[in-house]
Amino acid sequence: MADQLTGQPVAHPPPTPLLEMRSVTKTFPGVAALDRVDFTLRAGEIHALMGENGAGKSTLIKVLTGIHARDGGDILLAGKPVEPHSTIQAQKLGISTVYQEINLIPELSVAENVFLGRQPMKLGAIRWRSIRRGAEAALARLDLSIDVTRPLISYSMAIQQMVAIARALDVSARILILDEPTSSLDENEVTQLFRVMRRLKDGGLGIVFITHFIDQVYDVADRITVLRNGRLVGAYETAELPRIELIAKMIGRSVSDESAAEAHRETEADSTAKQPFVQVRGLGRRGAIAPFDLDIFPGEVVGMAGLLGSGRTEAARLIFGLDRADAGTMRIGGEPAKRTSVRRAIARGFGFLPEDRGRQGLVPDLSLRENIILALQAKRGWLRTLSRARQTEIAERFIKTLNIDTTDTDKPIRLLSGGNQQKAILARWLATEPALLILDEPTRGIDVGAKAEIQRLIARLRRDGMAILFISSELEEVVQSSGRVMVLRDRVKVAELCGEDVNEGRIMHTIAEAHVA
Amino acid sequence: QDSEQDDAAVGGDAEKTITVGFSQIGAESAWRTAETESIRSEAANRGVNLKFSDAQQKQENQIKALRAFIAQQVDAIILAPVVETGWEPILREVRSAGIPVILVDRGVNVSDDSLFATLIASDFVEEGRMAAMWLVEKMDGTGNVVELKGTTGSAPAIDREKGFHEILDAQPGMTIIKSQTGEFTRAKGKEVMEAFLKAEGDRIDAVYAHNDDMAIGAIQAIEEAGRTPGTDVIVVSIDGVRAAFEAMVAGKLNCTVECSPLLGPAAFDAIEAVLAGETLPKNTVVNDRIFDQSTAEAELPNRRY
Amino acid sequence: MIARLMRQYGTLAATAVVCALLYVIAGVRYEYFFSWRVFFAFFSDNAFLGIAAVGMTFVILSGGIDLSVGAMIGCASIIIATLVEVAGWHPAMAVLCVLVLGTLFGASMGGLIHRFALPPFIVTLAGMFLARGVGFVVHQESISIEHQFYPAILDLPAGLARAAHLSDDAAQLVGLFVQPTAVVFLLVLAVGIYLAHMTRFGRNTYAVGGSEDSALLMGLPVGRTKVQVYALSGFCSALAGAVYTLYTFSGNPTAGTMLELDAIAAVVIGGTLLTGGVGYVAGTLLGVLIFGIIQTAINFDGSLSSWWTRIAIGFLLLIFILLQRLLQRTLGNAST
Amino acid sequence: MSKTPVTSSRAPVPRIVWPIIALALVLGFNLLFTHGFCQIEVRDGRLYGSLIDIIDRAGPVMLVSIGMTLVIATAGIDLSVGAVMAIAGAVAAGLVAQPDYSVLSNFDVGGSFVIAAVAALLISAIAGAGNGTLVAICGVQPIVATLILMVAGRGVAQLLTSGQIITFENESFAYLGNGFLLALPVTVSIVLVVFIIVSLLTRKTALGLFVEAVGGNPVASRHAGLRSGAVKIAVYTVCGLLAGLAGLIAAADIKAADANNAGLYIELDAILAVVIGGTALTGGRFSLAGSIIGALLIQALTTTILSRGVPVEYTLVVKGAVVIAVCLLQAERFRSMFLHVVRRRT
Ligand SMILES: Nc1ncnc2c1ncn2[C@@H]1O[C@H](COP(=O)(O)OP(=O)(O)OP(=O)(O)O)[C@@H](O)[C@H]1O
Ligand SMILES: Nc1ncnc2c1ncn2[C@@H]1O[C@H](COP(=O)(O)OP(=O)(O)OP(=O)(O)O)[C@@H](O)[C@H]1O
Ligand SMILES: [Mg+2]
Ligand SMILES: [Mg+2]
Repeated sequence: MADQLTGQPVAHPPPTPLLEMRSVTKTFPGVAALDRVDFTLRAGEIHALMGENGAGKSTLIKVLTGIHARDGGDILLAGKPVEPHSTIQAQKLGISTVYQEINLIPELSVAENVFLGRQPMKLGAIRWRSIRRGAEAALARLDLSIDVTRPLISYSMAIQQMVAIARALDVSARILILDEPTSSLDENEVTQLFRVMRRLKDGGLGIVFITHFIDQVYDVADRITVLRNGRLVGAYETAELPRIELIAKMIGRSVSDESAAEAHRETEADSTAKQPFVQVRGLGRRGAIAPFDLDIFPGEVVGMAGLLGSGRTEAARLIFGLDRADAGTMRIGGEPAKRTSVRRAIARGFGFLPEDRGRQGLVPDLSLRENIILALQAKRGWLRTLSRARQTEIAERFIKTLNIDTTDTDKPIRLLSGGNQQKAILARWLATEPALLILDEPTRGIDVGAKAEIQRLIARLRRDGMAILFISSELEEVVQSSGRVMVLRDRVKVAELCGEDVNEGRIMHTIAEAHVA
Repeated sequence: QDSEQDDAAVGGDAEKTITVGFSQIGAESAWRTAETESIRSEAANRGVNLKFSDAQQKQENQIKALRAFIAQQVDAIILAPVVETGWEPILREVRSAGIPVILVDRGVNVSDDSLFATLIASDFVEEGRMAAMWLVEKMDGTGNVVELKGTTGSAPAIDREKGFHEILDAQPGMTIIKSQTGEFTRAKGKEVMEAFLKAEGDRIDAVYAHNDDMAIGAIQAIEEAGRTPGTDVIVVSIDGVRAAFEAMVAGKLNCTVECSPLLGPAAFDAIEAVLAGETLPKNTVVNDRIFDQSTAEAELPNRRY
Repeated sequence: MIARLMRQYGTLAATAVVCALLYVIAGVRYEYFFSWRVFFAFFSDNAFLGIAAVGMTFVILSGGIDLSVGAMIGCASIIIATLVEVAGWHPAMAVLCVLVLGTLFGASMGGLIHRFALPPFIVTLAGMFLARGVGFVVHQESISIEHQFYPAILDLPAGLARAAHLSDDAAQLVGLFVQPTAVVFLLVLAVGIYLAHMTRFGRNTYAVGGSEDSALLMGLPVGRTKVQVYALSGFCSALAGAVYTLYTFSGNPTAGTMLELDAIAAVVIGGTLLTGGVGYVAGTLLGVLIFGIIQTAINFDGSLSSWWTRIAIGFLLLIFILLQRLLQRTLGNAST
Repeated sequence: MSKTPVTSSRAPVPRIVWPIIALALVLGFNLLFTHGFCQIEVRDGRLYGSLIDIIDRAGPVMLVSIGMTLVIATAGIDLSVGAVMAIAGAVAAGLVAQPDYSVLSNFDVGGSFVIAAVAALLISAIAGAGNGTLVAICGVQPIVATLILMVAGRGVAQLLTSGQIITFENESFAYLGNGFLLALPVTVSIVLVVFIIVSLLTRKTALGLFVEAVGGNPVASRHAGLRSGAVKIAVYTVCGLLAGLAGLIAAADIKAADANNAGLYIELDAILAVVIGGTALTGGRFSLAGSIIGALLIQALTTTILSRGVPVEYTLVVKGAVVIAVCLLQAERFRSMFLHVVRRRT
């Protein structure tokens, strides 16, 4: 467990906190996103900001950094009132931020993204070499060694998130804000990030850390501020707030050990009798993933485990037909499936929740309702148009089952909070009632309550006979949900574990074993 | 002359076919197409190898064409300049390459008139004057006129306006009450005339159009407004294309001033003369005739464009 | 290393290859095409289009568009001509004045676009109407510039060559081939490449075009960059107008009609994405050259009627673009 | 404490209100200052007046901008509409009039306007589909893909007419441009029918959603199983078809096919209309009604300039200034700044 000493609270607060937000209020049409919220950040602390999806965490950050104008309240920086109107001004005040959605320039190289706006110059010319070196060094601090000259977009979400963090860490700031920086990272990366965060903290930096991972909070945070429905619930020393209470404060009622109930692992009983829904044989694509075999039975959850960049997403994309396989065959429901395409896959009952919801999931200007019914409507074709009433009914059903926080179904989806957007894209695929649902990091950015909800949902869908392919960076989650786990390393399938072997230790071991081999 | 060697070459080798470059403005109207056709067919008749270039209304394209002609060492160049200005540098280049230039259609504005051999063109200002004088006579010096101008800034539009105004300004009884560009097209001519008719109602006694196409558009607008073109509203225009004659025969157009595009024969006569070492007058004005309804029918069968 | 270069400059390479191919085919097909005169003319004849296109490249890289460049050329040229011929200014002063005006004009369009979040297309379309209109208001008719400054500039390269003790013949050749317009174009191009790749302004332009929202959140000066980009484009098109006066010794309010489309096409054919954020200034040179080669080849052919000329231009463009796409794809695949 | 809103909340008024206000302002100006502009009389059972002219003249631009709206909604653009108009006019007029200089005289349709029109529309649709194929399948940027047809298409039209203006005397053809239906120019009915059909297709079926999704986020659309290629080809085809229809009307209007000038620069007007109407060039949400209002606004402006006798050299300055003004009126930030200043004054 986390070493509590690093999080030792200071006995009494220093006279002037680094940052003080007093009674900050922000209203969007129909939503009171922040209602008289107070927030203080001390120098040399890591302060977790917690709350359910849509609680107002990101909005608080955006008000602080001048993206949204607040409707009321004061912001004091080291005791002096400040009025940032833009990120530039916030940066000048010493506030460095990683926003929830990765905000980098996809087409530019990784190195350039790290240094944009503050490139080293010599004789009026950018020094590209030192940018490259600097970026490599900045990433090395996070234990990442990649080709920094490649465009950012050629890397997975996790890498992109690391680059964004590296950029924020690399500037000398007084305050560092990280809005869900770890949502796509796996354990190694998180450990690495925390090491750096602690070092910065020791250097006197104030860090605001937003996450939905309770463990991580207890691992690294000194204090916790909890928001609920745009209101402040309270600020607590981490050491003095038991987990169960934290969750209770976030969701506003005491939990009857809800999340603990998750422990009942789904053990697979009889998959032998049935025929696999999908039968993959030697499917592969050069440079992406080595040929692999996989059977997925109806009523079964198959997990995929592996390190960052091990090829999980690539395997899923091949199965779904997003990329063309250059080897192998696939049988769906026993019949051979030739040259799959996305449309054919969807017609055969496939669904695919992508890891990058911003680029691959959302159509930002369309409403929540339209985003939810998009795949279903595409599957039906334009001649069989869903009536408006039917669309609303579907949207409302999922808003209820997934507990999506929104004022109405016609709100443009870009105005929803990150976690709620994620739920909407999940709803899009559930609405198609797929026979095989591929979930790539489905719980990314989703709060504890909803995560438990989604896991229950997965279990129910499985019982109803759906086949599910489940990818997550959280091993615990994979283990809890899956009856069988396919383990990948370096774009090669190294093992398939089932039954008793499906536990975190065994999986880690398998990955490590492969490392040695 | 600079072109002595060339002359010798051509003179010495009589059966060698000569090559002529022709830089045309574009194909924006039937009139221009007729001009192109006239020069092409004349070249074919005389066994001249013609290099044709269509500049799509852009001066820079014409300059490019001239450069290409220089590079290909043509014997002479026919240039229908899109504007009068801007030819000095390129014509100097052409001269230093020893290639004679025959201008057609309109002149160029250069400091040194040795830069071209001759100009074969109608006088646009005179055309405007002729139209105006005919109109003054027809209307006994009283009445309201609307003017449909050519493309803003183009030489014929400016000159035809100039000549027309010159005469009309001296007529106290006649006023130009509206004047707008119809961009030399039927559609625009009709649209502008429609608006004029709405704005001025029955005050309009005559229409002066800078070309026949706009006049034909205007005639349709007049008819649709319930008035009779040719009698209620006098219509005069310039160019003398076939359609204008048909309109005159039908009594809808009153008068057109010919602006002949059939410059091919004259142009090649000039080229032969220059290549034979003759010096030509700098300006060969094409004699433009004026036609009205009384002469239209007789002329109609002769119209080729 | 090679893979990286291929990946980075693949589009550029594909464009260059097809451009060279076009040149060679035309050269083999038409006598005299492979002459220095023709080669240098590609640069001098397309100088003002090229200069405007360099400015346009920045605008397009930033995710915008500037429809006012053609009108600006006409407007600038007629203002210069009027100042010189009617008001009696020295041409250098007139050019300077126009450059300042053009820059301010561009900057104000950029300001409107940024300050009020207006679509660049309409703002610059209105700018096009205004610039063209102002040109007509200044002087409806084109004006010849008779000032001796112009021929002097034109003779400058030859004069310099003589001063450098070259033989008379050589000096004459220099005078023929080294056109001041082409020199200005190549200078602008070089400065453009430098700005795009070696300055923060250039990189911010890419960032704004790549994702304006992200650039804003990264703390980049989005507004300033946008204003600068349009100011640069205004400057370039005013300079193009000045080059036009040098090219023709005249000012003409109708000059550059629809040139903005050619400029945009040159930029896009050069591999710059109209959606912004991706592309190269050097590609724009290739785009301009491709247009020049097609045009010149058709001139050399000399047998096409007006309509076949248009059809041939379209057809050649089509072939070119399909080839470019094909090469791009194969090069792209080879590098991954 | 004073605050400048960086991102203010969305205005509750629908976007289309602003172009309507702009149009109303232009018409209101004329009502007050241009004599007889807003008069409508009945002559021979037909309505007659400048207002009627505006809706009549705006016909081709309205048709083209309906197609253009769809194309722009998919984040595309179509520069070739003018050339397609010219081709359609040339084909129809050539087939009907059979002039001996045109290659079209080899195809005898017995003077039937219907056959000629169907042929013209078919060719226009094929041209549009060609654009769509270049964009969707070959992956060429829309502006370049359609530029090709813009250049070559007019050449084809000129080839068909041999550079001549083909004049025809065909009553049913001419009716398309000059006829009246229910006291209104027949163009009005055509535009209305097209508008209703396209609106129904896009709003009552999922087609509109598909178009907006493809334009809003092409990658996400592909993931969701949309056939973005087919959607794009379809919208370019529709755009070509409507441009062809506009070309027929333009030809019918002057009872002639002028391949050199028909539809010249109409692409700019159409794009302007679409953008004024509230559809962003970056694709996504579109408004057909907005585009119609935009087209009417542009034509109202042109007619105003013509009726008021603005000197030629000032025409463009006026047009530019009005376009800027309309833009600013639409800009939320300008309005809030304006209100701010007004409030401070009072
Ligand atoms: N620009 C906006 N316009 C309208 N409503 C908004 C806007 N931004 C946020 N909201 C609303 O404000 C509320 C708070 O959103 P916020 O993004 O702060 O939540 P969050 O706590 O960060 O949630 P998550 O954990 O899902 O990221 C939500 O209901 C959201 O829909
Ligand atoms: N460590 C790495 N080094 C180099 N490239 C990587 C690395 N990790 C990911 N990538 C790039 O990111 C892309 C996506 O990787 P992949 O889909 O295999 O990741 P994954 O197994 O889904 O893991 P995760 O989604 O957690 O990053 C790949 O195309 C690969 O080029
Ligand atoms: Mg958030
Ligand atoms: Mg992944």
